[in-house]
Amino acid sequence: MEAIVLQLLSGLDGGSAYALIALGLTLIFGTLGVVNFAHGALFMIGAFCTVTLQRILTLSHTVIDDTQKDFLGNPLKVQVPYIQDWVGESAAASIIDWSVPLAILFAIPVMLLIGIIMERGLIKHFYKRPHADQILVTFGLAIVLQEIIKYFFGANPIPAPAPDAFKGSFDFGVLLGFDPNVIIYPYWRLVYFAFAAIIIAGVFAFLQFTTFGMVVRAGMADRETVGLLGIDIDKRFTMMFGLAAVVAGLAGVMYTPINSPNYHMGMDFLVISFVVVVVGGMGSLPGAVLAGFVLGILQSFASMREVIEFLPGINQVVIYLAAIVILLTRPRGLLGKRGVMED
Amino acid sequence: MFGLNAKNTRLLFLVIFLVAFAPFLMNPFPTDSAMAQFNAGYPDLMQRFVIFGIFAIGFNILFGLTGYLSFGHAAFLGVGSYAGVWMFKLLGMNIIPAIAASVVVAGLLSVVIGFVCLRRSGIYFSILTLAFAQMMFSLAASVLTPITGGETGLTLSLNDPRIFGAGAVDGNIPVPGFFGLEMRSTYEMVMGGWSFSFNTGYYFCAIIMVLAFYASIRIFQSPFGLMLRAIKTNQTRLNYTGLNSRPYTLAAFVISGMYAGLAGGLMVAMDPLAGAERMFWTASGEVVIMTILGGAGTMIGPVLGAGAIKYMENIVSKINKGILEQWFSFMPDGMSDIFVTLIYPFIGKGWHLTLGVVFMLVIIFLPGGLVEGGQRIKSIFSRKKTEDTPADGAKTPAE
Amino acid sequence: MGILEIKNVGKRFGGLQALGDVNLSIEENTVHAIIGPNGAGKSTLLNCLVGKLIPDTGSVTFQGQSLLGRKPHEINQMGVSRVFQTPEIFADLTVLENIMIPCFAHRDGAFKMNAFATLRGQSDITTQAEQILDDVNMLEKSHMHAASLSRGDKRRLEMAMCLVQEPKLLLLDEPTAGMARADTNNTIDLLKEIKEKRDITMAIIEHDMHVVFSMAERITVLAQGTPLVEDTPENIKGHPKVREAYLGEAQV
Amino acid sequence: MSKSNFTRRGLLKTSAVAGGAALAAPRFFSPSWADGHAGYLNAPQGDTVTLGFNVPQSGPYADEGADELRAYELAVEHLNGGGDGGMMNTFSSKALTGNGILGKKVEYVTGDTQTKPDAARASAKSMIEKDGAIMITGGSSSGVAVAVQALCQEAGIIFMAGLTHSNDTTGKDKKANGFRHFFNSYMSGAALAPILGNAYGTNRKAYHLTADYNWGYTTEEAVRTSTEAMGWETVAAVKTPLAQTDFKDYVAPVLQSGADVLVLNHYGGNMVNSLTSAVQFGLREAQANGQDFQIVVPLYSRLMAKGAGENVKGIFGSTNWHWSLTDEGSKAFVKSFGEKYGFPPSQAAHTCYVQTLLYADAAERAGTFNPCGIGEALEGFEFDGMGNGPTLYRAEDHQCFKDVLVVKGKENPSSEFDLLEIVEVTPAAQVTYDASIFGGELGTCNPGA
Repeated sequence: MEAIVLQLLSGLDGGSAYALIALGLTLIFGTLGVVNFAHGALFMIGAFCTVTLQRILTLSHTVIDDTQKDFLGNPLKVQVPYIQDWVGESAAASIIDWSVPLAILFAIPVMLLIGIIMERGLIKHFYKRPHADQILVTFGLAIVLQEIIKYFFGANPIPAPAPDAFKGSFDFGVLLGFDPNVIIYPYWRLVYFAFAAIIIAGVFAFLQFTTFGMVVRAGMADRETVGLLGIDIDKRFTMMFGLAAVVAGLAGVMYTPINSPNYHMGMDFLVISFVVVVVGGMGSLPGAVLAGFVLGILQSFASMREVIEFLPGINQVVIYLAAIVILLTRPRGLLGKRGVMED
Repeated sequence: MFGLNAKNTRLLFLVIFLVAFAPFLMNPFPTDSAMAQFNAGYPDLMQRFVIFGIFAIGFNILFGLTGYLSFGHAAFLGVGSYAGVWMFKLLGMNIIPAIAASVVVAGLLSVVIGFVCLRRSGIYFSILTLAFAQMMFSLAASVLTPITGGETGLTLSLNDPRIFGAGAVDGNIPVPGFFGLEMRSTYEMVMGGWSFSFNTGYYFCAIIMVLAFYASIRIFQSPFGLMLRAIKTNQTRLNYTGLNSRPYTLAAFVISGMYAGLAGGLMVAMDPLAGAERMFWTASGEVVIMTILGGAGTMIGPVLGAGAIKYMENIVSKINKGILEQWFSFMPDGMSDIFVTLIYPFIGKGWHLTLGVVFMLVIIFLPGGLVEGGQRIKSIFSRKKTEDTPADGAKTPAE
Repeated sequence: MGILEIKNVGKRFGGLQALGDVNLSIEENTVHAIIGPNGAGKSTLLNCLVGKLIPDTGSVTFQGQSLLGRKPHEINQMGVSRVFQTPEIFADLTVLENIMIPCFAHRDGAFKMNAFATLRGQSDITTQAEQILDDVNMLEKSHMHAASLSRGDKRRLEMAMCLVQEPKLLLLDEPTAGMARADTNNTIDLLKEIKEKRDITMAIIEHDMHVVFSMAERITVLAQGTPLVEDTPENIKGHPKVREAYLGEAQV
Repeated sequence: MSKSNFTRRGLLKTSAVAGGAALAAPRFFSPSWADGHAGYLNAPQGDTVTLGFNVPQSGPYADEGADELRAYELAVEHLNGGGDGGMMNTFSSKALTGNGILGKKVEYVTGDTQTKPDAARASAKSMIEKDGAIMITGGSSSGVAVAVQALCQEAGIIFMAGLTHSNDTTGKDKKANGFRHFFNSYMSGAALAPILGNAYGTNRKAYHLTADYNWGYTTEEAVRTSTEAMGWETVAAVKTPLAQTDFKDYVAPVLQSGADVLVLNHYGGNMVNSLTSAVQFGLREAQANGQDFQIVVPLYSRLMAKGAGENVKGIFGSTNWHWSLTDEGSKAFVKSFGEKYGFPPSQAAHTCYVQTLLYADAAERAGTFNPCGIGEALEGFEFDGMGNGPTLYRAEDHQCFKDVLVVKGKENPSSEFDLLEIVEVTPAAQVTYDASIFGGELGTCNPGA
């Protein structure tokens, strides 16, 4: 029983990451009709916003410390962050400690800008091109973006720990009446889950309750008609792309303490997030979220030792197997609409 | 000729010419010159050009004609490779059973996968094929290790049975051959500062590639090909015209799967190792890229695309900083540093960046791929010509 | 016994009853129009005839054979062709190729693996296709891309493609929708001409009363998924129930 | 900077004699890649010799590959008499004089393995066929090492393995033309077990998470065998997909399993992520079976430890070499590497540097570049001064036997390189095993002609 609850938690946790990325992908697909293979790269750039902020906060000047020696036996050059000189050691330490949450503020404008530039500079020329062309050009862009990141940050993962306040685990089991120390779950992963829930709810609320959202939803349903109404749907779609980029970027920012960011983390997520989107039904936002959680939970249960022993390798294939079964029984995915992307 | 119209006959002869003289064409620079870095006329790369050409030609039969975008085609290449290596291990080092087994196994697998996946179309079809390929990759790399050699790949070993062949030659594993003709044997020709390699394996692959290309032309201009093109443009109308699109798409899928299997078989015939990463989604993506980069739906495009990608992967990635410095050493110090700094990110370990930039440029500016680029160049020249001789109107290139 | 017999056909979509209890018989060699206001179930009925939808209840027989559960291509091969509201042609192919496809379908059936035959080698098919294009005055356009045809030509091409297969029953789904009056008249003339030349039955779903009354020999009025009345055009014109249900709002 | 010039110079010299644009007579028609008269493939002609450095330049191990490449460049510089000579001064064999190899200037070509066996073989083949490389070295994974080693055996070229830790490389997949300086899974297990026993006691229950591929299997096997031998119990061993990025699903059930030690048979990105997850789930602070819960990482890499950040603190593992070693060889190497590049070398850099020197030395001692001669010179070769104490290149499987380092994540690192501290230098004798236990056949050396 404990194991089931734990795996369920783990599945929800994994599902929230899938759902967040798939949500952004679906937003872009639903509004613009563009299959964006660079979405994983946006996620990755979000994560590197954290790294960049970390680097900015720890911009240092060197002080020579004669008491210590470096690996060549020369006096050690100690890096002292400028910020330490300005606000003092303890304040500086806590600012650096909180760099991941702070990176949210940093990432929003950066991602919005990147999204808008991408849409205006590249994507908009591909609205009328075949999906295969869109896939290829965005895939090319993804490669370029990740190579740029690799050029500046290297190929190794770079640690970006969560603030000390969120280290350690929360004893979930006690809440549910289990023994202490049986069902514990890391604080930061719970934060990520809550964060994902807030972002998803926020996007839905935005689309549901604002006029902007209303127009966009109308545009998703029937672009031509909305255009005929004299509404400048293009501008709104640009904003939607920016929004999707922000969603992907924030997902990346908050993900950094979970896995140290590296330049190919976007590609690792890309295939799985496409599977999520398609299983959810192309163009369906609730479908993407639902499929994210369903596949996350399935993955989690398939990774249980008992399951693997019974069905070796099932943990490797469960998502794809589920995708095949769902697509064969529900032709347009879980919540997909008729006629979207079928030809 | 050969049942082809004039244009396609010319195309076929062009391809025959290109592959026959590839050892010359690929080595345009004297071996000692700084530009020799760009020579691609060594056996391994030439083999790769034609093998991936076959893969892309086959993929184009499915994607270019029917518009069904398979994102799992590497799976067929992978199982083809495994089947080939197993033939080497079990039977002996003759490549004919290996290649035959590759084609048959890939064909059978594509019947199964095609039957399931073709129940859906559009992106749903793509994701289904992707899912199958990824499953096969994951399993091959892990739980199927006894059959596939796992992540290391399936290699030959001295203790393999090889019931129709020698177990070992001078304490070494025998090499693949065609009734005694070793695939790796190479004839080197030196002409002045140039040297050219004529490799048995390459010419074997080249002959098969020409046959594969010929078969693809025949399919393109057959009634069957017409039906496939009809499926791409309007499947609904086809069904209401009394034609059952399913067996047509399945046939196209299986044919292209067999082409992939053939490519896999040739790969192991040239180099007897089969690795799971041949089935990874990026490998499937690579053939999509080759096809589109060259020009999907055109006959020669996929071959060009395959060549372009393999060239970048094998040539650009080998340029290192030392070579770069050598190139620009004729310049004054400051200037050469600037050039080296500017170009350095794009070569050697940065070859992926070059690849990404090239994709984007081609897709943005040449929607029809490299073939369209060629046609544009040609039309510039023919426009000039028509200015001189206005009698014969320049034909606008077919899209 | 008509060429097409529809008995007690019903179809529901979720909670919505699209077709109630449709009984309809189409006589051989007649032009039978099915009219009715929007949402009356005309398109649903048509889709039930061609194999796109399977009715929940009832039976559909064509020349005594049941059509239920058959795929569109099978139904087509039995002799039922369909003309769409907006012309469905192979836009990326040439006009000649468009015509050749039904020629092949007619000759070879639903599937033939002739991957190594050449198109040019099929001289019977090419001759036949060119003949047909000549018949519809499109021979000089045979190497044009079908996408670049005018709308009227597309419609003509689609008709020609249907006729290649010598269908016994031609189902027309609002063949003049969105057309200007002149084009509409051309289409009517084309259809009349076809009717004169061949033994063919036509079932037309149509909004435009002008088309209906200039062609139809029998008319069925469909309302809320059930046939309201079936009669000759003259009688339909004066029928009070029809005026009430339909013509009252869309007086021609 | 060595100027490299990448040609089939053997052919050129001949053609220069033939002269002009006249068609030189085909020099050979041989059923292999052979270079004819020299009796072995790619025999260097003229005054240079070309080595092929095949390292990951793209993909997750690109940084490790970059460090390997730095080491190779340094080694070439030293062989050609440049720099301060590095470990050539401390090497017990004095055959190398800074005059290239056998008087020929050393040049090199580079390629990208992409950490994929296929790509690595393609790259190695181009070095052999196009550039006339006489030896291939490098790599950062066992899959690549095994694949390239097999290729070199087939072609008739010496392969000096880079970083490869699987038992298979010199076990079931060993080849006469392949040589490995790096240690292996078995040695890691044998070196770690006593240290773990001392630190954590012999009454422990271990839970293994194992990367689902060959290296993972051999490492799990090695650690299990050696820890079980001293009384540990293995509660469970779960295989994790190689492509896994988030290990939460695998780490979450560990605490309830009754285990009190988690062994992460992961390397590279897998290790960074699984260790991070394990620490997040509180395993480092947890208590189980009345003892402190412990985590073990059998194979450490400093570059990867950097990726895991402070999560490595206090965690045991093994490594082939570490820059903080104080023997003369290590000091000399760290000094010349550090002065050239500004930071200390990684273990991958060390093994690659050493392999290059060992190859050059073997060629000098054998007096030929013929792979069979080099093989003979390396087989049973005993040397010292290369950073791992007295070392033997065992003839039976071409594996080096030398001291193995047991290390621990440092609690208070003084710099970004100072992440590991050496806990013990396990003597070679303790990690030596019988050559036959892993099966496989060495075969005979192949000179390619």
